[in-house]
Amino acid sequence: MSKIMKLEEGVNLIEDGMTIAIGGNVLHRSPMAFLREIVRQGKKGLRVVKTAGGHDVDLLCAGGCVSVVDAGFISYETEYGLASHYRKAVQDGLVKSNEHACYTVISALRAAKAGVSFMPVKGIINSDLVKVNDYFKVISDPFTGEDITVVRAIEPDVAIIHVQECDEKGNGIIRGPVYDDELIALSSKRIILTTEKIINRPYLTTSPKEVTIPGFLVSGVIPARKGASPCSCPTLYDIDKNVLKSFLSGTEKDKDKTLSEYLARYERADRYGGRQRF
Amino acid sequence: MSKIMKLEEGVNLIEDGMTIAIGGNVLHRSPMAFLREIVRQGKKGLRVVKTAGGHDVDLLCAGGCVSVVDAGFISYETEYGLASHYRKAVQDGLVKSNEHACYTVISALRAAKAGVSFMPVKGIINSDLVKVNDYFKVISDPFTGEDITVVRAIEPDVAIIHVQECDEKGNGIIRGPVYDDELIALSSKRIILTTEKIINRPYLTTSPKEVTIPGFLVSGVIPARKGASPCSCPTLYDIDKNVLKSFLSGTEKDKDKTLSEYLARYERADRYGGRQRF
Amino acid sequence: MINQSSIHPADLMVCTMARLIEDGETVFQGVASQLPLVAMKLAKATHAKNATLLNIPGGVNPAGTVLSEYSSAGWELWDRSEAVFPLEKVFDLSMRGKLDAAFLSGVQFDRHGNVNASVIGDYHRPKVRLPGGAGSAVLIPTVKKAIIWRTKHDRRTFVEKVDFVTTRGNIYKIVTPICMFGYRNGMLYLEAVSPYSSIDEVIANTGFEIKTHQGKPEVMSLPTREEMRTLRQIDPKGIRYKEFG
Amino acid sequence: MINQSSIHPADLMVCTMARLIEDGETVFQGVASQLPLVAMKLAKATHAKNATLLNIPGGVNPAGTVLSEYSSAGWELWDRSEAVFPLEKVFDLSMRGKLDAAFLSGVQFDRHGNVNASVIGDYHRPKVRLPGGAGSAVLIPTVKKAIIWRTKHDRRTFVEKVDFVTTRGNIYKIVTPICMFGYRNGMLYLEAVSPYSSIDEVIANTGFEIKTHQGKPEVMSLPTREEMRTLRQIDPKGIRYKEFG
Repeated sequence: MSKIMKLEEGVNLIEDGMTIAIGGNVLHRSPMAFLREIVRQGKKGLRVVKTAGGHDVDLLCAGGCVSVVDAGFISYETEYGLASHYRKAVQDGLVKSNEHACYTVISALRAAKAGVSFMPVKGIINSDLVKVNDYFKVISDPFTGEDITVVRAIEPDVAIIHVQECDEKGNGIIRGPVYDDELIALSSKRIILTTEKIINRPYLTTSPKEVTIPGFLVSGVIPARKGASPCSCPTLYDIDKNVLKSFLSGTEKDKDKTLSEYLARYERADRYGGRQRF
Repeated sequence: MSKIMKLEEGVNLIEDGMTIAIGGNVLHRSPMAFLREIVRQGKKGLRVVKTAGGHDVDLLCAGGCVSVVDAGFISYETEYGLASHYRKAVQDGLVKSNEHACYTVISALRAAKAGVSFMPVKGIINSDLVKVNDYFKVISDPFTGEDITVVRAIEPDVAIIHVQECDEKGNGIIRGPVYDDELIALSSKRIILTTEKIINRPYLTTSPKEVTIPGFLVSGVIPARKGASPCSCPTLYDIDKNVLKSFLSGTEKDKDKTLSEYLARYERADRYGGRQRF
Repeated sequence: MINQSSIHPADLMVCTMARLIEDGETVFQGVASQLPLVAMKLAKATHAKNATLLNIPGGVNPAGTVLSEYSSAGWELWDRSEAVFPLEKVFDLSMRGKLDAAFLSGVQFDRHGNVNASVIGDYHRPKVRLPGGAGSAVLIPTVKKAIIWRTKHDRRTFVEKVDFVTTRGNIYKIVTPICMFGYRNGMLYLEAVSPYSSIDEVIANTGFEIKTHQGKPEVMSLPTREEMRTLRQIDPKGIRYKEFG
Repeated sequence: MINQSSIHPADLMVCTMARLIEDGETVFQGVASQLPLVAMKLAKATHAKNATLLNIPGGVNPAGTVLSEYSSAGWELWDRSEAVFPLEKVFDLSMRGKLDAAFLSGVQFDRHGNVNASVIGDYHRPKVRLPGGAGSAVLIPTVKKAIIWRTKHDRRTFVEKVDFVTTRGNIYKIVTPICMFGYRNGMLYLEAVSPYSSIDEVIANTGFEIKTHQGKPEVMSLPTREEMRTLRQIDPKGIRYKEFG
């Protein structure tokens, strides 16, 4: 019955070339422990889906794990600047950037959630993104006859979501903003949760409404205390500025060293930290 | 700032011929006080939208207020049998039944919510409902080339939703099942809430997640204690069996008398009951 | 053995329906569905402890013990649940091919597996306007196991040709008080007969020609003692008898 | 009058942006949007008390007083809110024509109101991969008032022709440290100039020919004493200066 697994086991479920959807938004509640283990295990050719990513997508690009990014926005926001590993990988032709409006990522996921291959979307018709990308088409609206853009469904193989609390069956509770995490959960083939805390949830006292991710759809639950760090985890901790700064300060020359130091720094905590409470 | 209004004022906003979406499901949390006032005011030609309706749609049909019903299911479930007023009105050609699968109502509302005129839907292609109704079309899927059904958007003029608690700005809290009420709220042009209780919600102590219907989209808040009766209102009261039985026991001959007695029985409570707490 | 005279057709149907659910499956029950509601609870209490039960209000595996006498879509199926997963999402799940089983009904069925829940007579000017198929028209074609139950088995229900095709095909089983149909190669066939009934009674009450698959139909198994005991715990008020009027 | 030497371009921009919001409007601010975040709070604290403020995490009118120094999409914009209305729904609202105003940005703009937030160089093999337009490509065409802000005003930003059209048209205003553009008949025009700048400076720093509408552009109003006082309360740490590096 219990879906609790080790971080390494969870990451074993990720195969090269898979499409993964990452929970959280920009620097908030990203499943960083899981993504670091993806880099450690040297996964390749991943397609990464997110409305607005930051350090998460940048790290995977730094680790050489990514071949395609479907997103509306990738950056560390204003303070920590641009996602330089992502940028460089795209500019060098190593990563294909499937630029979306954040909403067309949402629409593509909604299509997958509803089991259809496309979703009509307003507004995007004004964008040349429609001309240069094959995941958009313009069709004649079946009822009005007007031109309307449709976006192709994106059904991620795995959604990876970090939550504050979760029971062993996978019923995950997100405190604070949910962002697009419920949507990516419901549109993906499998769901893996990393969680700050494993809770023993008594049915009779908790409102079912508190559960954001229903456990019966979840494949794995990975204890991961501080599993979003150096990103923030609402109600528990803010970003780790020093780590972000040192990660971003690496020059092109000592890029590999910066990355391996970063991974090493978290390795023990990522793999064993969350388990200490069992 | 306050959006609180009297029941009569709220119902004044409903114009003949409008499309109204009704909250709740079968015999649960229907905005009955509001619907009774629609009947009292003699509104005509309404188009009624609901996934699964019961006493609510039946009453409006009994009152002669309806010209079209878009729904997946209309009945009192097993115990109280069929919605005889609705049935008869359809059979007599007075009401047009736009039969949907409950899900195609949902899809049609989702289309309106997203500002597009249609939504692709799987499964329904096997149904002859697609052949006999002009709100379904079969198109060639722009990405796969396969046949896929699309349903035409339904954008209700007004969503009418009964909630357990609401502040004067219209932030409505639904206790227990939400059914499709969030969706109908977000797909309708206007929202009117009837509420068991007006609350003064201190921002600093209530989780924003408890609010089901965001007040900034709400046009009117109507105090309506026992406003769902004789339907149930989760956490507060169950159905009123006697009223339902007497409403349904009226024969064809004394139909008008049964209806007017039913309306009269509630009139004072509907119009003044909710206000006693001001 | 259990005393056979005490077995009501509802008990036989509910047990038969429960056994169609396998352990670990995700199962949905809709509106006006007292028998499926009890059958799902029975399955989860006996052989399918890891099943996930879904319903319209959105309660996942509701732990409450009091069942409504008049509704299978009420609050008690939401309260004390593991999580909330309401109707919208259940539909989406089925559309994606991830719903294992759903209990659905209808008013007329024909040999081709056509289901009518819409009208008797013409669609646009019906003699009888039926409640409508609720989820059937999208769930029957998309769910892995579309289990249909109907407490009436007569020639007005099982007809030569349905008046209207609310949906067609992809039926897993049809359970009635006297038999169970299976569905193969686009045709219904008689899979099992109630021990209280007979092939002749089924033929006499069915408006289309009865076919079997690989010889004689089976005899439906009676409820076990454990199933009956569990049933009485789950449904002490007997809401499973409601549909029998 | 207020001491003019104390007015930072960020203060002028924030006040100008705030004044574009009218009372009662529903307004959205996205990611990497420190100036809009402060402008929206300022508007609501001064002339637009009934405005509804929306953001990515989904807090409706968040009542918190501490703003993040590094993000405009964090928890503090959700906590202590009136209701939850997350990004998905904000987009839907705009698609339906019910979002009054949104603050958006980009990296290049041309006279036709084309906006580039995607790439410098070729789309498929870019010289510079930009972060992307986030919501711009669907919000600018659908929101009633698309308000663009950009803290850089130079010839690399306001160009003769954008490298890529992330979206086009339907611009309400563009606010920069030295001026404000309006948009009419498919063309940007110079609507107002900062009192610390001049038309000549705008011309010198703009890569396309400057047009005006009905004579000379206005002079942008300085922040009032009340606005400055409120600004310091709302944003004591000066996150509005972050974008100026």
